[in-house]
Amino acid sequence: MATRADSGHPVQTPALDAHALRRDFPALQQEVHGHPLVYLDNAATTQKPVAVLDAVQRYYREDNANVHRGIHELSRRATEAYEGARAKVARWIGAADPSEVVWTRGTTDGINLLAAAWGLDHVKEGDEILLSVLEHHSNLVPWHLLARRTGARIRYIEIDDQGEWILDDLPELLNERTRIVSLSHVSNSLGSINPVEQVVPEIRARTDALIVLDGAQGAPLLPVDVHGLGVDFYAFSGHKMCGPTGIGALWGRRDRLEAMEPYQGGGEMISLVERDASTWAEVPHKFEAGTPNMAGAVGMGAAVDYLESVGRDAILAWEQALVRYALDRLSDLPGITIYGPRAVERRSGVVSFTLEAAHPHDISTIVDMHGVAIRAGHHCAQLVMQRYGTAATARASFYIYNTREDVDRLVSSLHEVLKIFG
Amino acid sequence: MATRADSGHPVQTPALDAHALRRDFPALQQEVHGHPLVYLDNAATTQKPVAVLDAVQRYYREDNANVHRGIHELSRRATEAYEGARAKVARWIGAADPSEVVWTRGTTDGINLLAAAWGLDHVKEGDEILLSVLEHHSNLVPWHLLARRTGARIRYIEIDDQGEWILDDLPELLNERTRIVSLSHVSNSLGSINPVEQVVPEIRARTDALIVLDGAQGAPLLPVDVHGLGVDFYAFSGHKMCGPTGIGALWGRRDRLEAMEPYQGGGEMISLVERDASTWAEVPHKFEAGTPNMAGAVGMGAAVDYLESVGRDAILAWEQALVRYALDRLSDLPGITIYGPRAVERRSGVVSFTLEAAHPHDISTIVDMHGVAIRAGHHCAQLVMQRYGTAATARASFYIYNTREDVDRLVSSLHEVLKIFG
Amino acid sequence: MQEPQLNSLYQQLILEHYRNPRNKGEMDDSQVEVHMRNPSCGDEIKLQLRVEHGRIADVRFTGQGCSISQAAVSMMTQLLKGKPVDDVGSMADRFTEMMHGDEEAAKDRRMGDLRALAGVSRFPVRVKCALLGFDALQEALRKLGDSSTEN
Amino acid sequence: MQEPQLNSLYQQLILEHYRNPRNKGEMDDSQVEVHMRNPSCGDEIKLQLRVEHGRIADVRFTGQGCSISQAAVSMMTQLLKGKPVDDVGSMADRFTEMMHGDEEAAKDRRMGDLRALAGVSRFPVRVKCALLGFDALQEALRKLGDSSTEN
Ligand SMILES: Cc1ncc(COP(=O)(O)O)c(C=O)c1O
Ligand SMILES: Cc1ncc(COP(=O)(O)O)c(C=O)c1O
Repeated sequence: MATRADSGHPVQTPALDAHALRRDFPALQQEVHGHPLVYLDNAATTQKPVAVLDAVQRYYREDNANVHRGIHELSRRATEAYEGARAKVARWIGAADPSEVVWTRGTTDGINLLAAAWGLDHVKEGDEILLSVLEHHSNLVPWHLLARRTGARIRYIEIDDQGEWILDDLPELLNERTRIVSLSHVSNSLGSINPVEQVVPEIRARTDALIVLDGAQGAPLLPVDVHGLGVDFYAFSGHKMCGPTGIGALWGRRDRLEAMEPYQGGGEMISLVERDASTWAEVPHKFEAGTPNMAGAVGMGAAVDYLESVGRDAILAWEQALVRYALDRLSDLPGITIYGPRAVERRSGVVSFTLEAAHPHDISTIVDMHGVAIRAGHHCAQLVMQRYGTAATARASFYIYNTREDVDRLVSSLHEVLKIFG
Repeated sequence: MATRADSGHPVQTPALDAHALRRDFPALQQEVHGHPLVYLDNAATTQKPVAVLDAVQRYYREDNANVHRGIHELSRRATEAYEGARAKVARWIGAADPSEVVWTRGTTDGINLLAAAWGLDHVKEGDEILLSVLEHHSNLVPWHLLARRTGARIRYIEIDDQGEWILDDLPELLNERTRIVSLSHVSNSLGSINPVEQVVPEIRARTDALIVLDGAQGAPLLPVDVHGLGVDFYAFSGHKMCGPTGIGALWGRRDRLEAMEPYQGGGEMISLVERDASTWAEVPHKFEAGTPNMAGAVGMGAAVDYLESVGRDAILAWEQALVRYALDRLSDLPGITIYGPRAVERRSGVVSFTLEAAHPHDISTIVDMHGVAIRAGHHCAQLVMQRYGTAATARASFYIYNTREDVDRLVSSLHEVLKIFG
Repeated sequence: MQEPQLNSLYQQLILEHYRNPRNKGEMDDSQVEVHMRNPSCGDEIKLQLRVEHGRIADVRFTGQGCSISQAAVSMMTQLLKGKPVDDVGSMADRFTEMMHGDEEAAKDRRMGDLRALAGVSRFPVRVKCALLGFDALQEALRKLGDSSTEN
Repeated sequence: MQEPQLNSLYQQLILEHYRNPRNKGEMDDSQVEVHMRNPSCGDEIKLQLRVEHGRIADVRFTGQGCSISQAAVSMMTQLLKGKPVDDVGSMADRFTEMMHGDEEAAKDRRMGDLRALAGVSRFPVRVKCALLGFDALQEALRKLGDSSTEN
């Protein structure tokens, strides 16, 4: 496990002004338990800038109507806003064609869509699904459910002590029975940026399995290029990238989307409905049954606009600068164990740690009383916890509006933990 | 088909001040094509009062965090707001126990949840699913998909010329193979309030089928009492009752919920995750995989507060008063056909009609140019359209903020249609 | 943007074609038949075609839908009779341009009565209605091409 | 509401029990054993019990988790030895009252060291931690009752 950051790379001054950005976020302007809030739970969900809140408000105050099929002016405007947002979200992950983007409720919804709509038709008893031990429950349980229904077998890429995939086993893990490979782009529990650029071509060379990336932590952070990655599907959530709750997207290659049966049935996704059968609308609407989360989509589009104004490439640099600083400062604490890759350039803005003296829940309660919000628990990654023989870690996770002062506040509040539990 | 309203009932002055209420709705304060907006597309989606928009904003500006499992203050507040909203939504449909309410994306999502999570485990080849011809596609297509996967047979309750269920056939339609009966409480295309109080006991007496009500149009309108109705499930949407988009609820009887496998897998819905299997959290969380639409839930709770302040019983009375007036005025138009029940007390706020002279799309375009928003098309009810041998109708649908002046504006703009097409 | 005007949409010529559609009906000796539906609104047409010596010898349609979709098909069929099949592509392109607001296209005399539909471009949700006929026509010619290559 | 205070939560007595838990370990001659887990945070305990003549003759636990959950179990086991089984229900109720802020309950001398946990009531998200031990205890007694009825 990493203790102190490798200092091989010179610290650059990133092109992002976190102090300025934080003024855009109303939720950060408050005191919690008598202290200015330091919000370090961004891997769970990020705060929302005024630009996003305003876009959602504007939608409701001016354009709100059910999209598609409506002829009246509000419906036309709502449809335009909704489809315009789809184009923005496509752009954010480098997708050339907005109609390859399916709106979902979030990453979990997107992966379940695939597990059901692709899985039930293409996976049979004895087939294999390859995951990794790093996965979030949302990229484990849908496949467990599918395996249970079909009799497929789940296999895992293991992780080493630094939370990195052990890739030597890959040739053995892939074979002609492998139907689906679903992996996280970035781990939420340890912060590892996984080497998907290396792994995806290896999988393609060995199987014709469906390749899915869980981009819940990747999309908010990395300049994603779905075509360059060469995957079939990329799932991500709005709420982890400054967007509203209840909205996310699943990008898929057109041929794959077209080869897939619908997931949910209902309004908007049909062409013709008869008494015993129905025919489907075109991609992506085939996968969008029911009244969609229109305000959510508009908000997620506005979040993309906002993040583009921040700068696609500045985000990762800034988060890694903070992590570098945090690792340096945290590693001075007595009895600390820090999880995840040693090399900062293979890390996202997540720092998971434990202290010998105090349990993560106690850490979290105490730092919260000092206005510092971190998460404690298994982070929906129980396999990772089992791998390291712990039930829980404390996790600080940074985003564009966090500063070095936030790290200092975390460290000083951890000293309070040590005072109580010392 | 109804032409003129029965005048058997005296017109009461309803206890609802629509002129006052409409000031609460920012979207209604605008001009469209140079005319003050008359929004009559409420069966598709309603507008949102300031109280709801403010609740959503407050959530994002003050409390936003991922719910459950978090120890820090924002997460505690977010969880409290989210679970508090669940209690409000439960109250709105008379459910005694909030933990019997599962958050969904909307009615469509709730029905698909049932079709998959209940259906795949309990429906076999040769089993029967009973629906009605009145159903919205969202209460047809999920069952078509289930029937296709399982080999079950779909049967239908037919409708008469007034859009009312023909119940004489019910004994024949139900038998020991009937596994699921899923019916709309209120029709969205014709506005029939279906006699579920009469039908549900008959179904119970004859089968032990799962009884599901599609409450998308019922919950916004009727004082629902899920226990009194005696059904197993009741699905509805927030956006059709002044709430945000992307949120809805599925109420279910506890024993039914507990007997059901999860629908989606992911974070929040598990207890223990191991490499090959998982165990589930308690009801309702078992059915709520992934980060929920927290702001949406809070907004739907605020919508319930708002509608309660309007008055649970006043809503139906007001809509029927408007419909009575609208039927009277519309029936004077040459060549008009009005669909749905003749008796106003069996109608919701929906008036579906066609004109001999002009197609519904042309009607909709012309009235839109006069600032009147109605819907034209099949209203996601193609079986109803087929029943009446038309491809489309024009539909005006009222809600609490509509007034008699709105009806007058509709009628006068229809005269413009007749002028052009006369 | 200036408000679109209803009278720019509902030209007399459109209403006239709607009430008295040209070439409506079935023919017995068609070479190809296409059924086309606009799923978002339910408008539908069936288009039948006979081609002789590279020219459209006859064309008929049946269908139901709004004034725009039905008038547009009627106008299109009127224009097609005797036209070389090879011209259809550029006619369809020209009409699509008109639907996207191209004012040159709206004045193109080759477009015949279809020019009366220029106003539809100001009503974006109705553009699909106007295009239904050409969509069906192009599908029909594709089918015809396929079957002639097969033979 | 006044801000809750950390020192009202982390009383010395709690930390002392956390560091030196009482009755931690396994026993060979237990009559009933319960494994209880707080799914939302992963805290877990195993509780073993032996009852003789209607009284709790011995009780042991193993487990892992936060200071609150582990100290609370330790304090509870300390209090249980020799207590009539019939008293457990009211003890559990009293403790739950304390966790919901009842100040009378917090002064009830029958609650022994558990009174040090009164401050937890000001930290609602931690109340579940404190209740884990009593949840396990009640489950154990239910099991014991079931098996004695069966015999
Ligand atoms: C009767 C009925 N059922 C189901 C639905 C689907 O609801 P939603 O689109 O909110 O999922 C609707 C509305 O669209 C409806 O009117
Ligand atoms: C890596 C990863 N995958 C999937 C998810 C699930 O995302 P959501 O809860 O938005 O559906 C998350 C976040 O919770 C995550 O961090």
